[in-house]
Amino acid sequence: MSPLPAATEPPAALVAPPLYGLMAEFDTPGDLVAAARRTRDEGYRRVDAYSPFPIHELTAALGMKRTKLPIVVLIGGLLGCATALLMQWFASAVHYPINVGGRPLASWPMFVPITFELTILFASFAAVFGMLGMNGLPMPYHPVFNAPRFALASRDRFFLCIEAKDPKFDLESTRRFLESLGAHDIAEVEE
Amino acid sequence: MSTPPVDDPRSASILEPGHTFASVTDKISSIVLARRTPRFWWVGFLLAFSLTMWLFAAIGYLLVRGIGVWGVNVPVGWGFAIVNFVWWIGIGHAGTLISAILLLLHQEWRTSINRFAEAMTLFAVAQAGLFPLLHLGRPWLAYWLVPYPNTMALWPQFRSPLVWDVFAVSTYATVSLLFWYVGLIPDLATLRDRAKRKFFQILYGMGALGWRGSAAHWHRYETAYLLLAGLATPLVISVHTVVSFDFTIGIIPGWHSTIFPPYFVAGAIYDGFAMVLTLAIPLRAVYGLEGFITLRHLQNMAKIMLATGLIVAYGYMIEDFMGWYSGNAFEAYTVHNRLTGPYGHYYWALMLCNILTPQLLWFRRIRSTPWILWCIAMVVNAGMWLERFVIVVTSLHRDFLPSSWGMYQGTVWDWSIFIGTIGFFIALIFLFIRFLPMISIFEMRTMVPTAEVAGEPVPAPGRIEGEV
Amino acid sequence: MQIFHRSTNTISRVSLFGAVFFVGLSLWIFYDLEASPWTTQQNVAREQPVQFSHAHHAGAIGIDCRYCHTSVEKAAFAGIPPTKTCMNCHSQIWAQSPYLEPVRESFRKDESIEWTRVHDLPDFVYFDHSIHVNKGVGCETCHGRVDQMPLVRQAARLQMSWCLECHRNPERFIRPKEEVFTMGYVPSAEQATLGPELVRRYHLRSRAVLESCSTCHR
Amino acid sequence: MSASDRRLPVIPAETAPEPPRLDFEALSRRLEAERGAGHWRSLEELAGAPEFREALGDERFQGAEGFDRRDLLKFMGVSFALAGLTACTRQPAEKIVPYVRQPEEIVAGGKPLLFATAMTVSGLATGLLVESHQGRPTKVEGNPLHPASFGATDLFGQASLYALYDPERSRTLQYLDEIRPWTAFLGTAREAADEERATRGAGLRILTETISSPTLASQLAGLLHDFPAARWIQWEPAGRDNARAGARLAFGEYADVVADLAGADVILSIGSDFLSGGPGSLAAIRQFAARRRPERDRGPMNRLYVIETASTLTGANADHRLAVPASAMESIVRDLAGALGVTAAGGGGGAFARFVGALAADLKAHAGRSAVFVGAEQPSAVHALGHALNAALGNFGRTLRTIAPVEASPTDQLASLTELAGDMAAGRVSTLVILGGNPVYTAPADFEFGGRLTKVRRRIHLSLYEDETSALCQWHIPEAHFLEAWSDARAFDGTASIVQPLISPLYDGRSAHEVLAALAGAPESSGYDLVRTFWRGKMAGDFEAEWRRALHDGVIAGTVSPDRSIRVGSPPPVVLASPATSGTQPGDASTRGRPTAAAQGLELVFRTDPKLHDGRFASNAWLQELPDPITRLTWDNAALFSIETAKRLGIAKEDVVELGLASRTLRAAAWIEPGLPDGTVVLNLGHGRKRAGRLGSGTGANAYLLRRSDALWSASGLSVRKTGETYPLACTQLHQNMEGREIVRAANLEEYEKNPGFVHEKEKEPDRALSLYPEYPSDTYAWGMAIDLSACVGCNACVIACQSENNIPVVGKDQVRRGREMHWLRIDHYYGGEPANPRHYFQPVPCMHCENAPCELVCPVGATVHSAEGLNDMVYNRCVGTRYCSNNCPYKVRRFNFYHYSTQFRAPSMRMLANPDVTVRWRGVMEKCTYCVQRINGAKIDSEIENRKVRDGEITPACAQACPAEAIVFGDLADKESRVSKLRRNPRDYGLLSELGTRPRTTYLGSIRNPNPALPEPVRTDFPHTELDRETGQK
Repeated sequence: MSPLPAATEPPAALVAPPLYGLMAEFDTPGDLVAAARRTRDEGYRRVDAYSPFPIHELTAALGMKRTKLPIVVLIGGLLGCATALLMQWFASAVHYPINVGGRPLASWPMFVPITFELTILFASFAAVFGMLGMNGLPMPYHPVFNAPRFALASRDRFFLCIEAKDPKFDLESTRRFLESLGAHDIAEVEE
Repeated sequence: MSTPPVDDPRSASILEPGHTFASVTDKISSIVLARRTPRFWWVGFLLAFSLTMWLFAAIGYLLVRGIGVWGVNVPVGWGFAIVNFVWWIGIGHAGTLISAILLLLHQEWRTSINRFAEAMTLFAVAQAGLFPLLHLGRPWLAYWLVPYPNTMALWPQFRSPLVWDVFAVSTYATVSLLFWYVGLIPDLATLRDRAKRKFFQILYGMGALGWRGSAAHWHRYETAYLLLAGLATPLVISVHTVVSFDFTIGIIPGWHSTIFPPYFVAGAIYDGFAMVLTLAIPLRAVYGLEGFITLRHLQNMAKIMLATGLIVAYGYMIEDFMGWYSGNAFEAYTVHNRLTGPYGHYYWALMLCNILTPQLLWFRRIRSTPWILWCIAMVVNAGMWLERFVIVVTSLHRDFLPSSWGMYQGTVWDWSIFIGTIGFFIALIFLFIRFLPMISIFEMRTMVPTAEVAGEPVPAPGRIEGEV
Repeated sequence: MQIFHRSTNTISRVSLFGAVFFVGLSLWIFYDLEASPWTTQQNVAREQPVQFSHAHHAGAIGIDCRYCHTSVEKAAFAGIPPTKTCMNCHSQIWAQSPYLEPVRESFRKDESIEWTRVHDLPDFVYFDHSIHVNKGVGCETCHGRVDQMPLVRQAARLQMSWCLECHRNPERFIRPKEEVFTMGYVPSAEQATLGPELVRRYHLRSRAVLESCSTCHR
Repeated sequence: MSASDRRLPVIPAETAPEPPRLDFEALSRRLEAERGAGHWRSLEELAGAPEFREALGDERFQGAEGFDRRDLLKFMGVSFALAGLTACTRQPAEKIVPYVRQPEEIVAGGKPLLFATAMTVSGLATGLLVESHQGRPTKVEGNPLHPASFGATDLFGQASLYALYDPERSRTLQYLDEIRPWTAFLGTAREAADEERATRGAGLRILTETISSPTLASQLAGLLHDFPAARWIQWEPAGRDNARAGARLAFGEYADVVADLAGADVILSIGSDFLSGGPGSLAAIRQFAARRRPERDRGPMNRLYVIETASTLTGANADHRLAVPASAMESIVRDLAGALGVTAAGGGGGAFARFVGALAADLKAHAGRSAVFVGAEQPSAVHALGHALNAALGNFGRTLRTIAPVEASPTDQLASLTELAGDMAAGRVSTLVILGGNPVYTAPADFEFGGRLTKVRRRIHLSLYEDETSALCQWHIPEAHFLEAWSDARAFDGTASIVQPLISPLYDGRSAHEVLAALAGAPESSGYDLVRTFWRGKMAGDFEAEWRRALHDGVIAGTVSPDRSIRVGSPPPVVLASPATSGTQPGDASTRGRPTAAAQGLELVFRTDPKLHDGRFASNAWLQELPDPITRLTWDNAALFSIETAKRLGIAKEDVVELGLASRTLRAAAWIEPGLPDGTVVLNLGHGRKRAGRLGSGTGANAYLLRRSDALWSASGLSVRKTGETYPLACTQLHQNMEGREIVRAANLEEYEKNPGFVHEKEKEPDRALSLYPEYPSDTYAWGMAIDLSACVGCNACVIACQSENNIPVVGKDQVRRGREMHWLRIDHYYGGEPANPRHYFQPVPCMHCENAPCELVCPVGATVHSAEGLNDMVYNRCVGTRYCSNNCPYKVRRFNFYHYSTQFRAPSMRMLANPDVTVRWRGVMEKCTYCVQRINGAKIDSEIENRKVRDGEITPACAQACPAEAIVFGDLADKESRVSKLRRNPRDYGLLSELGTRPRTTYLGSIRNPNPALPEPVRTDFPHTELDRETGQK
């Protein structure tokens, strides 16, 4: 007779919190940029890099789209401009028309300063909150913070993270790939 | 090639050689994260704080007794309040100017001074904002200057420069605040990661909004920062232009002049930089930041002061010239009265402070001797206050009908509130340097030579090649 | 190292939008409060020293407003009747009623009755009854159906924007002079046609004049 | 009196007077039904509402100090307010308090009523119409039917209302500072009468001011009949003794001279200030101004010569003014008389020959169409000469009438007072009844009246205020204000009026009639009975009807003094003889009041104060704060020096100088006034009171301390010593120099007729077509005002009228010094020409109601905007107080409530003073002239109820109504036929600073003078003298 396969508990590793991705650390911006480019060439798409200061080459290296923020700001500005003009015109010429110093009710030149200010104000709001919104901030909790040495990302270390969601992601091969990039301290980042 | 040491006047470096990402980060964040608060901080802060308390006392008394406790009267309906308002707003110009305009002009040296210059802006504007409220006869009704639906079916009178002020100043304050905060986010993240105590971790963490330095974020971040700079630049120009409208819209000889907007703006920058120097020179000394705020910075600021100072001088000249050239008897008399009238000495003091003294800045030796620079900056601060006093008071105290001419003098309460705001301002500065990085850390990192990606030119901030 | 818990993400966003919403809400409440009866005391019946019922006198018996408010056509103030006026009738009718004791007492002791003011404009507003009554503004238009009020209450908001409604377009409210003291008046013709006609007939001043500040404030 | 002991007119709350019980409860309850009490939307009520109702102490003029409970409440209020609660302020519940039985003539809550009455100053009456709201007098106007008013009023008339409600008025009858009932006094009176009757009244003295009241006179006569040995003394510090003596010299008997200037082409004033203060000055101004207009609509322009010492309003309006020391006056007049052949030719005029010659010629040329006035201050001889001149010129019967004296008993007052002083010193006086007046303060210094008074056993004083005299009398009786009591009085031309009360005495005051009745043993007879019984016999026809008519008209028909045909013989030789001696020779009427020629030192000249008269108005804050018409000083008098004299003595404005005269010295602040004769120092009477309430006491220097009976009006041998101290003076106009600007545009008659458009030569309003702004279409009224600078004499009546009509608060000396006076209408005064003898220019400046108003443009909340009828509306309740409008007002006519000045209306009595049709402004609010919009709206409502337009002249702003010169005209510019439109078309019409494009609705008519071609006097509006420009004000 043949022995039955032993019904064993699944190993603890399998119920361990799901994996977010692999975090690789580099020493210089140059390494990071190079690594990023290689990663993308390799076909990874869900990749992000973390650095203590903006590195413009990264955007290209990671093949990001140019942001839409400027449009948002433009719209904000136009909105402010319109609001200001309408408000002033409505208040002084329509809702309660009063003779002030013999000036015309709708004295446009006098409305310019406020119009200008509100344009700037609305545009600025659009810029800041647009940026935060698109960046999905505030987000105090994020998986990458689970990476042990990630605190250095705001000091002098440079990180590259390939997310587990990436179709090409495979724990072993990806880890090997990252090592091939000359990264050190490659860490598994939990969700 | 060997760069001369930073303490050499001829040095051109804006960051002491030898700094690394780590050293920059630790040096600046340690000031904030240090467990022990230095004694001089306590001394200075308590001093400023007591002045602040006196300010509030004075304000209380003012609100109870009425505006009569000041020296204002008819004809001189505006006194210290408006003088101080314009003065503080002027000071509030340097910050945004440095961050915005110099950014657009790729003046990298701005990085080590823009942060506390911006903070200074905010605090100065806060002081300025007090006065339009306090100088009202019925301050508790100040909200009537804001358009809002009400049961009286009434609106502000949008032709009045004072309403423009409300919009200009509040916009300026808001935008400056946003600008400052956006700049702070990555640094707050840095502090969050450096902080030892949980409390501070959470505190800075909340401010950092979960910033993690992702490339995607940096990209949008820089775009937004650049756009803000682009918006703030015309704004900063507009604010003092609008403030100058308070006078130019008026019919009073000495106010009714087209030269005001440009020369107010120039004056504001002049004064603003003077105040930056006033703060920067002691700060770099006590916190040993000579490596970050180098002589190069001081020299550049001195040069800007010299330039704007000359513009202001030109402004005075044109004013007096027009008084004569216009052929208008009232204008002519106003100029004559400024030079020789009962307030003549104010005018000549102003000339001494704003025009003669700054000429010293032509000399490099002086530009590169911090303590002299500091003295000159102080003189200019005083001079710019005098300028506003001359504009407000001498124009009003003798206008069209000699029968209504009068005199004006600040009372003890005028002075209390003026000095008080200075104390308040300094107190805020002290809090700032204790709890926030007074120099932009992440921007300093970009100053470190190794920040450049080998073999690739650093593109201008915010710009992006390689559309994909 | 992770400082914040997962939930903080949601919390932070919710609180962010919450703050915006809260500010908006409080402003709205503030404005609403300004126009609410809590401020204007609209429709709040006031206690009076004598339980005088307009519903009874003006409504049931049908005494003309002018019998008591004598100066309404001649002066700014409509006039509160002297005790004498009450006694004209109440020396005979209900002469013993306990309700009227305060009146009799006032008459005996020659001491005024202190009524609580119901329609009270700010002191910097100069409202003149005579001109309104003479230009075809009915009592009812501002005071409501007094003939149905046991205790008089303020029927309208009496705030500036309310005044302006009529000062800006009187044709919507004006009525023929002979109807001024009528309660429950129904326009004989369509107000849309009658109104403008009356405005012309009574030489009402232009909107510009009626809207001028000094028309009501001095 | 040193700079140190000067304190602000601040009234700390703790010393506030007890609010009186009865009257106010009732009256202020009645007030509740009315509006106009102030902003309830203020913190005042937001915080202070609970204690708002309680009758508060008088807290006027909170200066810089003082921090009481109310302030704290306000502070709490502030914190509420800052919390944003103000918008939701709930109005505190208010009571309505109807009458129990309504007086039939009163329309509840409605129209005010007018009552005719009369006010007497120095015994002579001015007819008034007083407005009564709900039984409280709120405004004084002139009585058009009264010969001394013509519908105009003077300062004193306007300000009398303040006195009525003044919380500082004496409120209780006192015996040795203890409150006593009236009956207690009646006891004393009876006792006194019995006692005196024994000696036929030998010890009884009655001291009054000049009396013209027929009733009072008859009462006195009756009393003197009962007590034959008693004496009745009249004392008027600014009396007309010299005039009387002069009349005697000229006519051989007492007589008054009444002028009708309508027919006078040339007027000469010899030190006579007939345009201000004096009896009949209103009539004089009316007639004088009527012929100051170059339009010749009421006859050709007259010409005024003035020879005077101090600068008076009359001198300021002169075409030719000669400033001479008092001691030189008589000789000049003699020269003139010589030149006119009245006397043997005198010295030929000496220094002034040219002037005297031209003057004489001009007078001769206008014989019968001229008039010569002599001031009461001038010695009797000059008066006599004046009469002689008039006689020689044949003016009597044409421009002048002589009438029987108006005062009940013309006497030599100084003589009788001297006698009284003697009697008191000798203890011959046992009972002294002082009815009105304040002799302790006003009697000549050498009498030491106060000291002697205490020698009298029984001293009774009746007065409006507790003053210096009351302090030395055992009995003080509060006097009823003339609006509280019945009486009668006669005007300068004899016309009698009934003085009818409008309100029952607020403080249980008594009239002189009642006190005399008490002495006469008939205490039951009220003032009303006495006046009626007196006139019962005197009125023709049915008494009741006549009585009613007299009350209604304010004059009693047929009481004008008849002309007294007096043969004015050439004056007695004693006059004609030029003075052998100088100074007064006792018993020699011809030398009475003659100044001793200046031996050495300076000359001191006394004159009545234009605002406080002889000091009786010192407690009146309205008058105290009113700027002196020429020096523009408020709250003080000052020793006035000419520029030269000041230079010589090294004296500057505000220096404290010690004036020494014989043994007496007096410290006074110095002020420089161009146009005084060098070597002369002028000091106004009426200041430096010791007991004139918190406001009136200790303002300025008491000139009476230097005033001796032998030198009542001028004294020589004055020494002046600089003390090195300075004393702050509150001057409302630091610059009286036009700086060469086209402000007052003036010309001489000839030039004007050559070039009528002169006013527009230098500056003119820019062409309206040049404006970028479209015109606002107007289909309704366009209110406007025109002010004729040729007619305005600068008398200040309009300023007080405005203050009274518009609830304008008084702010106190300190605030005035800080440039915070609140007058909506001010009269600017400018000098022009030579400092030795400058020309004076007066310019009333109300709000211009500019069509393109600079103030409106800059108000952030629209608190000042334009009405459809062209008014520059000021909406107090919208004002947040930026003061930007005031800064931007080229005319600086806006006024700001730097403190809660209107707290003075908190005092219950002062709340009754407030005009219910005008909002009382709260702290931190801007205010200004409204063209009396309350009157405009009133008239509009009346007219619209009648479906008609407002008639021209139907609306008269308070200033225009008070103006005796009819210089201010208000009306509708849209109506081409209105008076104001006609004036707009007058070539003299110009807009002040209209070159700025403000398009003022208030415009001015150029000032025209009519100098004698023989004495060329070019127009000079420049005044190149900086001595005056020393900045004062602002500590």
